[in-house]
Amino acid sequence: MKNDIEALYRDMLRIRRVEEAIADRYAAQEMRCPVHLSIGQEAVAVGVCAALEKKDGVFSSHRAHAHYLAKGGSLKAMLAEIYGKEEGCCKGVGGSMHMIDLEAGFLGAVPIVGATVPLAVGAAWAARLRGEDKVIAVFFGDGTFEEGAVFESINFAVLHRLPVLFVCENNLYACYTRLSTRQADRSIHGVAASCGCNTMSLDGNDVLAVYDAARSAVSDLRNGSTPYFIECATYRIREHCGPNIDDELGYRPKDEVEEWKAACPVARLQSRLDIQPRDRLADMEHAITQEIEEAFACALAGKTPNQTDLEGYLYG
Amino acid sequence: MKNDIEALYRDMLRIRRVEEAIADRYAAQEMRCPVHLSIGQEAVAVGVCAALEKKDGVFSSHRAHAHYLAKGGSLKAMLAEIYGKEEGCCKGVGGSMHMIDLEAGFLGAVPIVGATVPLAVGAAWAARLRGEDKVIAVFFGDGTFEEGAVFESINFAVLHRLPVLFVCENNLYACYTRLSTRQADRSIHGVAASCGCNTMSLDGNDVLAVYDAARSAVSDLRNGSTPYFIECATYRIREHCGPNIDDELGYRPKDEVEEWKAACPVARLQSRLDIQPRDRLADMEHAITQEIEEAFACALAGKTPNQTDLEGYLYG
Amino acid sequence: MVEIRQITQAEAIREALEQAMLEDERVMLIGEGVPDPKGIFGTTSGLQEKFGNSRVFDMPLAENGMTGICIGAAISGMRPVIVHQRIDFALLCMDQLVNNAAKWRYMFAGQVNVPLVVRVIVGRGWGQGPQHAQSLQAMFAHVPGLKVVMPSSGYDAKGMLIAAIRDNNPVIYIEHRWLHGISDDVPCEPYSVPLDKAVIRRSGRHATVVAFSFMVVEALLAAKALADLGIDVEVIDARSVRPLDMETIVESVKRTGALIVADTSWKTGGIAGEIVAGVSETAFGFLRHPPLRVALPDLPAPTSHHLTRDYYPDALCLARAIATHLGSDVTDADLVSRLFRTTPHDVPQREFRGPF
Amino acid sequence: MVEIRQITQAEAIREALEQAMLEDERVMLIGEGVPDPKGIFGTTSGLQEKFGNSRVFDMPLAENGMTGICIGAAISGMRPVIVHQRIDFALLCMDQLVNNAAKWRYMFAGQVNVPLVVRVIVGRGWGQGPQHAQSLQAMFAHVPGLKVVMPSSGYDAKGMLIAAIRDNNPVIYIEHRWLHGISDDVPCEPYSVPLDKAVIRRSGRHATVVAFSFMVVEALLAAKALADLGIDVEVIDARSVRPLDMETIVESVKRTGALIVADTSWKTGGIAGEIVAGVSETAFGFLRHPPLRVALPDLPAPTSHHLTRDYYPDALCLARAIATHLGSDVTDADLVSRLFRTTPHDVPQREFRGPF
Ligand SMILES: Cc1ncc(C[n+]2csc(CCOP(=O)(O)OP(=O)(O)O)c2C)c(N)n1
Ligand SMILES: Cc1ncc(C[n+]2csc(CCOP(=O)(O)OP(=O)(O)O)c2C)c(N)n1
Ligand SMILES: [Mg+2]
Ligand SMILES: [Mg+2]
Repeated sequence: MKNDIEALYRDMLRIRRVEEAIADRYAAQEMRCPVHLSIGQEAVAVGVCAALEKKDGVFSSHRAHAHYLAKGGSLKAMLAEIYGKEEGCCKGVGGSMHMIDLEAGFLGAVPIVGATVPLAVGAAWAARLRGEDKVIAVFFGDGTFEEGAVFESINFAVLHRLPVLFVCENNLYACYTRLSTRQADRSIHGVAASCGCNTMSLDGNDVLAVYDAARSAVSDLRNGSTPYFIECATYRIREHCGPNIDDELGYRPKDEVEEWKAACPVARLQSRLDIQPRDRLADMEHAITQEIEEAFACALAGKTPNQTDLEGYLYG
Repeated sequence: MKNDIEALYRDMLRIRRVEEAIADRYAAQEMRCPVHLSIGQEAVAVGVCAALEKKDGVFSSHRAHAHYLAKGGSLKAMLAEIYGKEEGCCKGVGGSMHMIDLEAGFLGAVPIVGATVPLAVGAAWAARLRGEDKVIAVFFGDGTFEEGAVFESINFAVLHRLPVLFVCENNLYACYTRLSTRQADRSIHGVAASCGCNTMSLDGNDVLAVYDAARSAVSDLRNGSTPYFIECATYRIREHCGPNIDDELGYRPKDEVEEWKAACPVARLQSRLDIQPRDRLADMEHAITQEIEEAFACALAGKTPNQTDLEGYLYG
Repeated sequence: MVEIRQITQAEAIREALEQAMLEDERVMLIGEGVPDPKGIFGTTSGLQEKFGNSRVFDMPLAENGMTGICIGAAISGMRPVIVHQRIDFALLCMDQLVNNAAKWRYMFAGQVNVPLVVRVIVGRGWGQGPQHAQSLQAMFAHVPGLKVVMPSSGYDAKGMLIAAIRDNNPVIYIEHRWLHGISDDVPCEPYSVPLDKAVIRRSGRHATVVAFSFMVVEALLAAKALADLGIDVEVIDARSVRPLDMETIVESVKRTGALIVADTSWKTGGIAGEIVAGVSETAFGFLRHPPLRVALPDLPAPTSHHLTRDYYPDALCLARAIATHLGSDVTDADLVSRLFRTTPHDVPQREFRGPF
Repeated sequence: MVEIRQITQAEAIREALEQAMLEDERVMLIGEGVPDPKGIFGTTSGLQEKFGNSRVFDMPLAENGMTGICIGAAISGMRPVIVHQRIDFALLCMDQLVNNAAKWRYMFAGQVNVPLVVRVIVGRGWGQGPQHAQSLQAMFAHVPGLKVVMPSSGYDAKGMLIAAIRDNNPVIYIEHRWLHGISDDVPCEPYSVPLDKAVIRRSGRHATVVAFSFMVVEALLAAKALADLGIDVEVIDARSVRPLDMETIVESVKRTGALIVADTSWKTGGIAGEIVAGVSETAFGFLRHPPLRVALPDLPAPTSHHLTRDYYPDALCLARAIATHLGSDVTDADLVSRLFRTTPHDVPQREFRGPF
């Protein structure tokens, strides 16, 4: 398990550093697309994806970077996409809100909230019908749980006992709107349970807890269990969309923000890390920085895509 | 209560006889629109509407006759509508699947399943915002509960504590499809409860049980309670759409059908009726028959509507 | 030798589904009522018995979610066919159809196909009314990434459904309820008909009538009556709505110099306007008459059969419009005597039974 | 005396909402993010503070349900305004908009009105891409029972929103994101602008350019450059999409003999085709040139700013198309020198900041 912890730490740190680098460079106005950063929420992505195998599939939505990277999506292709380049994972058609890496089992992310939840169920259904041993995980937010299509999807997944892992990242807000302004006083996983899901509710900033939960869920799913729904309490540190911290807007109580900052998933795991010699931590940071620098350089040097390519993408 | 029971019985019997009369005459092919009969389900409509006042509102859907009549909708206008006449409640635009009687507080029924559930919530919201003391009830089936918009509506109603009475008539089927083919092994009222509704689950063929439940729900709602959701177990005796009995198709187990036929809500209440002298029962039948004959005669004699009127209906 | 026999279009559709499922085990079929005793107007009868309940499914009443689920299956190696008994129900899944199905391949730069067929039924039974009788092809036809077809013959009903299922893109396959009961010649073998080609059903010199779906039936009746009276119109069955085969249409208009479009939907903003626009742009100099659209009035469908009489343009309306438009001196009595319906106006064939 | 000052269109919209709410206490406002710090691009800022949280609401992410809830409120004596930050989200509520809002009054033979306003935003920020930059006016414009408007000036943005709120019917009020930041003269007082009248923004003799929404801005730029070069085009701001004011358009075409339509959406099946069709039908003899549509290519919006450069037709494209179409011998260099943009192609004004 010692090595596992180190790997989890590394994956979280890498995602954190990637997103910080995006934020730092965003002001240059060369990434001309919205970015929804996951800073503060890395543990959910990393904990869940660590429990999946490569053959398993993942879907996500507007806030997809962490999920994409945690599942093994190519960093270079992601950055090139954000820069609108030919080398991007969607060759520039998609931008940050559209991520895909089929090779890595990252099956797609698009920004209509709720749009990928039924797709995940459909992918699991296809796996079942084709006799493939695959689990499909789908990440979505607390706000997304309000969409009727999510409710519809859960019913079908349970009805057909499909190997789906629903992962709800409850960060208490949808954009600037607090959960209590949008949802009745109810428990999200409680609703999922009433629909017949196996449910777990956990501290989403504790990557080990997430990993353990996901691992047991995935193993049950491989054995034909009903779908799992795990609700992870977490918090977004930066603004909903864009590179900045927007605490000055005051839509979130100050002490709530402070409390969650203190619960940073990366820092929390670091305190539990036992890496010897300590330089290895610095080496890890260094390797990550290098990888990121290189990926940005590639993205910046990438080719600009052509309008004429677009037509070929429409029909197959 | 004695008189109440008699009134409940009379209302159920009247609805039963109206629908039987429609069924009998349907073969003449003069009612040229679909009809979804409620024969077997009268207790839900009558029990709930008896607990409402005239000022309260009701919405329904494709299977609306019973709800419309129970709420006090005009029988003449309903039959004229089914015959496509000018005197119909929609002047012939709607047919059986579109019912309205504003005077009686029957606010509308349309055939897209789930379509009126949010409308009911909106009407309750408007009542609250306008300071009106009104409860809004909405009838829908077990199948309709699968629609995402219903889930969305319940959340909003609970969130804003609106005076809505959700009435789910669980007749085990949507058209020819059994509940277990469509829904996970879950309890419908259980899901509603997890969303924060007050819930009750009851024998929908026992009009007194329905009435009691609805009365206590309505009284709570008038006092500002969270929404109520009552699930009524009941059964449709005739085919989903049309005048016939379709037991020969075999989509429902024979003994299930027999069991429910034996649980006829009208017959059940009759056995508890203590009407003296017994002739009064015959008088009641007679009065109902007369009213129905007259309403059919009016409908048949009604004016045929004109294409030229239609344009005036579109914009106000 | 090709074996051919007369079957109804409902049977042709059923046969297409059956053969497509035999041919490719990835094909699956789902919809509210697919396995029920009525079998979607007979178009799915017996298929669950034949292919089992792991390929033929009923579904919850959850159009948007279920469409998304089918898209998910389609991008994961299956070829789902989903059916809605009324196109009106498809309004519930516009999000998944337009935002996801139409764009998934494009958004991801061609990496993933969405081989999905959405069968939707338009047209009328008795008294279906405002929410159950819309004909929304124009909404779908506007969306890049979708293909939209409206076959009118039994041959095409089968061949285009097979083609749609074999196609790697989302296809909205629109059936008209009044076509289901019509019998014509359909080969026994599986075959496919292109999804992007109009066909000339009747040649003529005086005008080009482009018709969609059931309006092809009406247009052919009208053309026959007009021919007796010396007006010789060409009837084009558009068949596909997206892409429109403007080439065939423009070609014809260049020969006839006149264009009439007959659609099953509302006039304003409908697909008839798109054809008129396309022809006006590209064959401007060839038009000797202004183009004309014969379509529904801009009103939702009423229910009363008294009100549907003048709502739906039939062969007689169409013939009148054409004759007037071409400035012919044919009398109305001539047309009425030829096109008088002996069946009630609200049934397609005498055997048709309400309410559906 | 009418007091007038320059404000942005976002402010004009905010003011219309504020004044409509002051004028009629039944007016209420709801939408995802309505009371949030960004206030829907500033169009709702301060309104909850002013009118309290029993008239100005945030809402769950539940577009279809919430639209139905607003319809329910509208038929029960309220006058809700619901906002979607992207028209793409409205695809989730097509069912409630098309099946219920558009038809409720009609289905019940005029007994109940649906005074609902649906504000939807089209157009582009940076990299919004396939699911966040559609311009779906044609889908709504096809539906009898809806009214659809697309104001382009600050004056109309305010006046048409007030008119829409006062109207007893469901009105789809379409705002273009790139218009929000443009300042122009707007009276302080509440006033209304008809929902069914186009307006001639610039008179001209050589051609009629009918434009929608932000394309009016581009068309006026193009017209100015062309005027310098001796081509004198009339620019009509269509303003309403349903009903279309075909009278004003046809009148103009009868004078100029040429029609160019500039739309913000895909060409095929779009509203530009409807105008071309209508004009071809009714002013056929007056057209000296074939009609022309300038619209988006039939492709979903790409995200990369490299790819949006040639995707959105701008004033230069439009001027080129017009000049070529009219057979003028103006050189491209002439046009380029006059219409060269100094701002990047993916921002409307220099002050515009992504990502939205
Ligand atoms: C159908 C739809 N409605 C609204 C939006 C606008 N929108 C984008 S992200 C978002 C909030 C989503 O909240 P949540 O699901 O909690 O995810 P989070 O952003 O907190 O990660 C909203 C409302 C959208 N993209 N799609
Ligand atoms: C959105 C939509 N989908 C499908 C239908 C077709 N349909 C009409 S009634 C019905 C079954 C409804 O079942 P349930 O809600 O249980 O009501 P019941 O008929 O049993 O009273 C269906 C599927 C419809 N009218 N609307
Ligand atoms: Mg959230
Ligand atoms: Mg039922």
